[in-house]
Amino acid sequence: MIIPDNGFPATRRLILRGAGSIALAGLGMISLSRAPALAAANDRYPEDAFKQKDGKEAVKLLYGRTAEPSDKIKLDAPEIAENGAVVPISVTTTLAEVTSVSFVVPENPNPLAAYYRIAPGTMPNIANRLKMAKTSNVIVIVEADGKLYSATKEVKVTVGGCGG
Amino acid sequence: MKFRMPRSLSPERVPASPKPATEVSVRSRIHFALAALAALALSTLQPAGAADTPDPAADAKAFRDYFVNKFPNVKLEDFVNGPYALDGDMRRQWEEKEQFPPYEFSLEMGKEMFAKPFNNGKRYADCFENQGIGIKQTYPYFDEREGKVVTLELALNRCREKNGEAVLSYVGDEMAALTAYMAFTSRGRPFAIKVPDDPRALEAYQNGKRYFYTRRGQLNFSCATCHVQNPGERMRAEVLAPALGILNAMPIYRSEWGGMGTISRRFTTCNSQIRGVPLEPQAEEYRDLEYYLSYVSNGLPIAGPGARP
Amino acid sequence: MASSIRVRAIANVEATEVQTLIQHPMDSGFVRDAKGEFIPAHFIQQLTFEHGGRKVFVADWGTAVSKDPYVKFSFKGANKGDDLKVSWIDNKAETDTATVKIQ
Amino acid sequence: MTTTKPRAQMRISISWPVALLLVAGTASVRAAGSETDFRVAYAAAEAADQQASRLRNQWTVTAAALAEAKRAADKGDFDRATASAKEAEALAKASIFQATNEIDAWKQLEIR
Repeated sequence: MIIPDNGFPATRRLILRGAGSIALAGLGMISLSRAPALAAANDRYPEDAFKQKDGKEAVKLLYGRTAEPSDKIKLDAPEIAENGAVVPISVTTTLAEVTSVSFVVPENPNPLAAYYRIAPGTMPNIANRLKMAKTSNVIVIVEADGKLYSATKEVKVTVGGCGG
Repeated sequence: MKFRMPRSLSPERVPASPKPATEVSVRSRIHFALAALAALALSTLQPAGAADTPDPAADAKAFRDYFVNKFPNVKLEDFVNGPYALDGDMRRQWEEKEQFPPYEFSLEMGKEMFAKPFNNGKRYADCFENQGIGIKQTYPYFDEREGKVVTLELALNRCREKNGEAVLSYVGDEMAALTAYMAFTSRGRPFAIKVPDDPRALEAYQNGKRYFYTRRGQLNFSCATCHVQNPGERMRAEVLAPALGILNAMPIYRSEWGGMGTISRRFTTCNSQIRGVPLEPQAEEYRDLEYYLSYVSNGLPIAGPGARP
Repeated sequence: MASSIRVRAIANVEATEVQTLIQHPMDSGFVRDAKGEFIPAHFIQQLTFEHGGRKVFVADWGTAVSKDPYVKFSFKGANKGDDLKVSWIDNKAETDTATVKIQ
Repeated sequence: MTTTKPRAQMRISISWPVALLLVAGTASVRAAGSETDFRVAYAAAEAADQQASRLRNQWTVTAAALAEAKRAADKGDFDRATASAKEAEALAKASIFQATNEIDAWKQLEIR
């Protein structure tokens, strides 16, 4: 099982591995725009964002803006993944008017893992299982009332999830 | 006194593909040296063990007492959950997965396979007591006519052969699915393995025990090195399962395999992990080992199919 | 062939909880096979849940979603006995659909 | 049960000869470069591995070293082929020693 490096230079890896707030600060300036995010406008699969090899670029492509940390998001992920191939990760939030939730694993070859569109009446409580190639932050981004919020947690991975 | 395995000694995961020989060669030298050093550092001379007449009932009691004393906070029936009985963080991940367990598809496949008639119109059910439902806790058993241990996997293939069907691979998905379904119908029933009053049965039991404690492979590990001396310890990311109840949740869906595996698959991969060449699946040694391990877990409930990292 | 989709949708007092497990390899394209060749990427890209003709939840997935993917969410406005339609499409344009009754 | 400490709680024990054999295997072997030397070394290694097989205790690394020896020989690199064959023999002999030693030694680990 060989995971190609996919152009993650060490410096960037160091940056991305930083604490959640630092990593997110790197995502760019907080936008005050309330315009609907790019991808949420329709049901088109955001292929470009999923193909990105850089977490912050993926978020930019997906939303056209960056997120700010919020304590109204509860991200639940293990301290140590029992196996990187199957890492249970879930999120709940008390933020109102949530329209999308996405999961980003910056250390994966393709950092954007999942993007969930939340219709009115659907609750922003999601559980899923993701692959993690190695120890990484997991960032959840919640789009609520036109703004982007995030929460971050580091998950240690000693048996990698063979890619993804 | 705890023996923590040096990282360098932790058994390799079985690679999906054979490594290039040069790499193996270099790595083997390195591991070799480390294994030797560790062995030197840890070596003590001890006199050989005591009485040789096997007493399965006494063994089972001592075996159970050992684990209960080692893990006083773990409920007896919880030992069948392996590492999840010992590690809270892992247990939460497992409980989350059990909400919709990854072995569902295999279990369903097993159920369909089990119900489907052979070409001659007979079914698996015709080969087993109680139509094969709720009987896993009695396998393996000692067949006094044959003088050998018969495991469920072996019995399933014999059933196929008897009905003119090709045998299944012991380490493949189909055998895993079949045994998963059969274990599922036995969930909650305590292991009820018997060692009949027959010197051959006692010998098979003793051979299984010997296999369990015998060190092998370049890493010089026995089954007991990991599962008696170091359960609960981390070896890389994995938390080693206690030997008590270790077969109760078989077959298992391992995330590492990305699928379901039989007892045969687990035994053979354990062997390669310690750099020993595995025996052929269902070799007499493995059958005896399964017999021994199941017997000493008598009374603990069947929990298969299980999920493991 | 049996459906690749397993759904448990249970109507509670405040919302309907939906859990889904799909049989799919979710090959990332980053893993090599026994011959050392990369196994081509093969993964579900979009998974859609519809209730009463309305899309209540759409999952867009990349290659980092685990094999035999699982997702859980909840939504309001459904009753026991209602239909819930679940469908997916992957990067090879293979699809599957299942309609289940909410319990 | 209360009087005797389970043996398995005791330190991992291994006899000195096994440890020494393990160390011996790491010594690099200076090989002469002839095909005859290789054939002799390879035959000895194979014989030892066969004996390990009869004892149901082959090591994966022995097989790997044998394969490596064969590959090097096919390329005409008999220095390397002989060295690998000798490594394979040392590994096979260590596995034989291990199996022989364990005929009694396993009892030390048993929970009683």
